[in-house]
Amino acid sequence: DGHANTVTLQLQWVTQAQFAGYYVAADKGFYEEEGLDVTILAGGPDIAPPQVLAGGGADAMLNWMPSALAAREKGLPVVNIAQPFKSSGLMLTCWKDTGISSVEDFKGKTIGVWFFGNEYPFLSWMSQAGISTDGGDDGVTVLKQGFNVDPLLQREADCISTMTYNEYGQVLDAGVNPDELVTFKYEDQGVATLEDGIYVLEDNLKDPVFEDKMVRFVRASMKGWKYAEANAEEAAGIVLDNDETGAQTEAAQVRMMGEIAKLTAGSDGTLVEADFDRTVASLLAGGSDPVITKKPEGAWTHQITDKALK
Amino acid sequence: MNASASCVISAQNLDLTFQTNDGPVHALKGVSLDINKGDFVSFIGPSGCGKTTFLRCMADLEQPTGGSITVNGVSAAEARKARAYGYVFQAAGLYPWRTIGGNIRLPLEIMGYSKADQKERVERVLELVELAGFERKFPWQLSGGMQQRASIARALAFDADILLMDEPFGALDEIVRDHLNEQLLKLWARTEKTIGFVTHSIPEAVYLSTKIVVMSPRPGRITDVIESPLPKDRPLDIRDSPEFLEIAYRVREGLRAGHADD
Amino acid sequence: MNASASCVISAQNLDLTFQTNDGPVHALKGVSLDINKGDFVSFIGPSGCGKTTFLRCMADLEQPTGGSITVNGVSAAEARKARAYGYVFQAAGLYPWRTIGGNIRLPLEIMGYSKADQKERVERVLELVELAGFERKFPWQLSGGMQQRASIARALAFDADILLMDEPFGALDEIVRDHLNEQLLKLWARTEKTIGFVTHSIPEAVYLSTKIVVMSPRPGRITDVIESPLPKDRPLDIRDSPEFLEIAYRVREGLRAGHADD
Amino acid sequence: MIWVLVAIVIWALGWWINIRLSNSARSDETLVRVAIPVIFGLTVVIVWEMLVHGFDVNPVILPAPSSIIERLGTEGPRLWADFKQTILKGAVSGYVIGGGAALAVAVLADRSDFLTRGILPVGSFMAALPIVGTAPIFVKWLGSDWESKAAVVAVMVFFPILVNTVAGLRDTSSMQRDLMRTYGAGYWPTLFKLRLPAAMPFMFNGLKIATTLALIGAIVAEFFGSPTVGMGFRISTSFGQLALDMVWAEIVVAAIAGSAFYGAMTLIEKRVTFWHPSQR
Amino acid sequence: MRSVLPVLTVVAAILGFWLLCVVPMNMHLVADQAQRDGLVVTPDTPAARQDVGGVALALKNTHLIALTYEFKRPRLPSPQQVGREMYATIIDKKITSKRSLVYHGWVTLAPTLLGFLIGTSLGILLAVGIVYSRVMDRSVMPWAIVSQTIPILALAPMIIVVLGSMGIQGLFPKSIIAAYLSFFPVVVGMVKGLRSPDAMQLDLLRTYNASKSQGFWSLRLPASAPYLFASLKIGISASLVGTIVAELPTGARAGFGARMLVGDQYGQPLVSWAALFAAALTAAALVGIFSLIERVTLKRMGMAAA
Ligand SMILES: Nc1ncnc2c1ncn2[C@@H]1O[C@H](COP(=O)(O)OP(=O)(O)OP(=O)(O)O)[C@@H](O)[C@H]1O
Ligand SMILES: Nc1ncnc2c1ncn2[C@@H]1O[C@H](COP(=O)(O)OP(=O)(O)OP(=O)(O)O)[C@@H](O)[C@H]1O
Ligand SMILES: Cc1ncc(C[n+]2csc(CCO)c2C)c(N)n1
Ligand SMILES: [Mg+2]
Ligand SMILES: [Mg+2]
Repeated sequence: DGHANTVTLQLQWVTQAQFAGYYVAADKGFYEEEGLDVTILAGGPDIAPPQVLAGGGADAMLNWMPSALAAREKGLPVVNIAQPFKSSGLMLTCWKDTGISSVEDFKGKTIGVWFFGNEYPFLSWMSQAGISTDGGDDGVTVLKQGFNVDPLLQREADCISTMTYNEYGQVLDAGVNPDELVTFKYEDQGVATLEDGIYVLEDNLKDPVFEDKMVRFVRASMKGWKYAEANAEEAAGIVLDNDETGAQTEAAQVRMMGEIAKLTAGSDGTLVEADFDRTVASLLAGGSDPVITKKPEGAWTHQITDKALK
Repeated sequence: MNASASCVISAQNLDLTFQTNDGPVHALKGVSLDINKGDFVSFIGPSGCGKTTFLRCMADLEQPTGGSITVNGVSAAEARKARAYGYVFQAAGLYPWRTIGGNIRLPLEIMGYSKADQKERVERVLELVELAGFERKFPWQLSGGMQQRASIARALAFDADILLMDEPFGALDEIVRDHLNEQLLKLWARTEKTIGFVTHSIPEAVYLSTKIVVMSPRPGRITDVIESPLPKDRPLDIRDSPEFLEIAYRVREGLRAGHADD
Repeated sequence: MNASASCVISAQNLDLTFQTNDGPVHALKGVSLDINKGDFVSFIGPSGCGKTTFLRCMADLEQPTGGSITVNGVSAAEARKARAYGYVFQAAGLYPWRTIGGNIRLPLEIMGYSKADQKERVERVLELVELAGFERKFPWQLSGGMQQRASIARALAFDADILLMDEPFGALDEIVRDHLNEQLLKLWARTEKTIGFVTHSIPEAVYLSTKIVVMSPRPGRITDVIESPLPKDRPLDIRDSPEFLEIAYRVREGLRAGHADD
Repeated sequence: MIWVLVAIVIWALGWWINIRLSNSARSDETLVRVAIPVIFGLTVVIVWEMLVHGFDVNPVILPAPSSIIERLGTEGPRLWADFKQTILKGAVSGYVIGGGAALAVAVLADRSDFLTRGILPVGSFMAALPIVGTAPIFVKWLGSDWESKAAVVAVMVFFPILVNTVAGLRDTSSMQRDLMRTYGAGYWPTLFKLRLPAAMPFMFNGLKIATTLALIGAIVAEFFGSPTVGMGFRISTSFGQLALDMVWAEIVVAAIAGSAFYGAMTLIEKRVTFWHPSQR
Repeated sequence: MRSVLPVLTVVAAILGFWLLCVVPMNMHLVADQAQRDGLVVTPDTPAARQDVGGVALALKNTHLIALTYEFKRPRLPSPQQVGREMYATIIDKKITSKRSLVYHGWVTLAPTLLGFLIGTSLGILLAVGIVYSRVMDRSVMPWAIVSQTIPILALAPMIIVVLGSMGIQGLFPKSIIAAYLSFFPVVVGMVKGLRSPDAMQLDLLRTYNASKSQGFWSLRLPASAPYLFASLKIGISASLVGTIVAELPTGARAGFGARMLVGDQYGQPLVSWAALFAAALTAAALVGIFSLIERVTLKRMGMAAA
């Protein structure tokens, strides 16, 4: 029946080139080739993809691994079935004239951080670096930044969180020269965590019909990703076509696609176990306010990718 | 007894005390009165003596704090539910969002009169109170006296056995008043309604009533009940007859006595 | 002329037409009248003839659509701003959020009387209208007549040269009314106020006034102005004198003529 | 299934008790007046607990009341800190500023018909500025701390209070106004002795609606930037962490604070507008 | 019609104030940019400028003032910038285009109207229940208040998820949230309005032994009309705000809310401002329609001049 061939995917943000692979797969008919009818649900600042998954509103979601693991501990057994993003795009962007040149210099500064489940990588990084996040001269003052770069531009914060593919570009768009800035990529600091994996509910995987559907879904999606990597401009155009707000600009999406391609490059969709272990280790190292308390079991599987990509 | 068989309103030892921010006000105290079918009873007494309160008790608009009151042999509440009476308030109390015609039609709509009947009745009572032509005006476009007449018309528009009227003619000039007095007597003779009527005018009370109840204030009590020996048929010039003047004198004395108590 | 020197209110050919949803209403038409200092002028006429409207024009509460009116030689608006008069409305119009005492105190506060003076005056006028003891009650806790007396007290509490009263005693019984009539005459004699007084009672008009203005309706016109030959000092029993009855007769005839027009 | 049946029975029971209570002779006593909504609330809570168990609802969608209560017990200090930040600093100051401004503008507008006609439509325009649009702007202008929240609240409460006050200032009968005119009363006496008292019933309408708006405004504005304390911060962060019991614990605090705020307004209203027919 | 001049006057005053504010609000950003572009700015480091107020900075750098009105990424856009953006997105675009604010306006308006309908109906029903039933009065009113203290933005995603899991998507979930925000002002106003008849007006109906429903239709409802309209005007704005709030947890796909969010997220303040103003204008128009209905109705009821 139709149910065996319909897939609903919950994104973790509004339509943008970060999700180009899926839009390309849909637009180019890759899903159709697999006999799938895929609905892509855009996300936003007020949507928790795991909750949508739990509520049955979607079959699969995209998520950052720290957030997914935390959900697992909360009693929502989500499992990573594919990892199209090889590297992390998260970084801190700081004004150079604040005198920051290394992590040590963060002390006494104000740093904008995304919350809503995105704070985990930052918190574990700081606790590994031995810096308190409660303010004061020896710690950093944390601001919950909105999803824009204004706190930096207006110098309310000395550093803010940015994605290589989006917010950093916005800072530059605002007229700032790269040499006025200092950036700290989580990847370079050794605290990178896995971003934008595909997750499903554990129980569903036992259903062969569902499993089959996901196999086809992941296969088509990866085809989409690889196509997008190779055809950045076209992919950006497809994303723009799918943006219903009409507010996205071509230049920004093309640039974003270029940056995204750097992150997806090197992944065929299969989760690399070492990357997972590194993510878990980083999260477990978070001291007083741990993101997860114990090493998660069964939080990922190759069940799907093995069949999809053989 | 036979009298009680035709007794329409019977109050026994009625008490009513209002609780106010600075102590209780005794509006009625030990008030007993029997009103027979077809009686025209006037209530007269100094301002604040409890006339309105007494009328409201009969109409089940106020709950006595003591004693009992029956209307048509049942409780005041049941009588009200049986739509036993029409009531004219001391202030006109017209609904501002209805025209004069609409205000008079209100009880008719509620009591389910037919459209045609409503129209016919509204016209008739407007004629009666000399407001023909003002049907489509709103209350605030009328003078004080006109509003009062509209509210009288509203109570006369439907057929209630008992008519309770609280100073209905207070804001009217002598001539309109005489006219309405005559009309009211005619209506009463024709329909055998029982009428309770509050007034401040001694001649009016004597001219209209078969029974005049004189009250005195704080606490409100009945000090005198005067049965009128005047015939049922009363031309306006009966007001110059010696019987008339005698009753008027008695009422005035009763009133004066009430004031002296103060 | 000398007369115009002491002329307090002068209306010349006053017209007032209300525009309503179903056509214009001519409330006043060609009304001219001079009121001299110290006059006590009563207005009498059928309900709806424009008495209230005329009084409101004097008080600058209504704008005439034609003609002119001057008060103390200036326009009605200027006179109002100079606080030339006290006004008693046809309905009591007490502010519900103030006690009776507070309502009477209102004009005193506005006109800046001292606290002690306020207290003294409130007590005095409450006494005058026989409402002593009700100072701390709220308006809805008073009977209709008591509310009306409170509103009279409010207008008497301060010293205005002109007093405009719209049926102030309509809801009062004869005895209180007689009492207040006497008090009003005393006050008038003592203070030489100029008083405009609307009433429906012919004896009241004759008893109180130096000048009786008879009006007739649609459109409101003055049909007769009767100067009273009665002396300034008027005991209550003057009402049985032949002069009194003669004036009363003339007023009644004037009224009847107005009604006949209808 | 059993749970569901029990839930229905309990619902019926609570409703029945309340009907008995409200129609009983003692229904005007303070105790009973408080008991009725409490029983209603308890019924809802118990039924909720039953249904969560009965339908086996995942706690990341709807937590059971028992776990919310547990959070309330263990997270006291944090909830208190959030309360201070959001309600005491953000909501209350915004309410005072917005309310004060609305009163001032209403009185100003009332001075002339011209201003009223001009200000009311512009005010209604302001009322319709949705918080999701204004909050980011104020955060941008005034920073992430409570000042921007107070500004959001002030803008939100401004219109309801303004509209109601203006309507109230005009809600005098012509006789009441005429009386003032006969006294030759100037603007201020008329304002203080007639218009303001007459406006009170309406004004409290606006003030009461604004209490809940103030709360929502302060909390929601924190979604768009805040320090790491505050009820809105906690709600959005906990929601992202799927700690829904914490989210609901904050909601409970908000509900209690809001009801208390509203209740206080109602009490003041009762004392100030005792004379209005709706209060008698 | 008589309101046109007063509104224009007030709008002009506000515009004037706005124009004045643009300079100090944007001065710091403009100065930073000017320095990058090689202009002379005093003080000459961003950090030092941080210690100077916007007005003072403007006075020190008068040559930069004009730039504040056309800054690309302003804190406070100038009126002409917003005006141009609105002209471009409302008039210049085909209304079917997703770049047209008319299109987004309709996306937002539809759930608003449906939600308003649901909300007002519910509000009026509740108010009637509260006025006529003691049980309702005592137990429901407090909880209606509580419902409004729950931050809607926190509740919205849960409502969307729950409705979504029941297969309800699209317009309806947004309408529910719009209704949730709009029912409360209606309840509060209507309860007050239905209770506004005075004792004598009620007594009159008692003497007719009017049934409850007759009392409702002939007294309570007409007496509540002024309160109802005041509530409706607040309710329709609340409903619009509700829809816009609901657009975020439904994936911010289209509508004014989506434009505001995306404009903010991608550093395009003008997109946000234009959407914000368009939303407010829509609401003002809706309120205006109700004012008109109010005026006509109250006039026909004879209550306008009273
Ligand atoms: N605001 C108004 N709008 C329209 N017509 C009005 C208005 N006020 C009064 N009128 C009309 O003007 C006429 C005169 O009214 P006015 O109140 O002056 O009468 P009055 O002589 O005081 O009567 P009454 O003795 O009944 O108080 C009446 O026909 C009335 O219908
Ligand atoms: N709601 C109330 N609360 C408190 N006291 C009241 C209330 N209604 C009436 N009273 C008091 O009860 C007494 C009797 O009032 P009532 O209205 O019956 O007088 P009345 O005889 O009709 O007077 P009037 O001729 O002036 O209308 C008065 O002293 C009044 O103050
Ligand atoms: C609900 C939710 N909001 C934001 C993020 C973090 N995040 C992921 S992509 C992105 C946009 C970058 O342009 C951001 C902010 C998230 N994971 N979930
Ligand atoms: Mg009375
Ligand atoms: Mg009159």
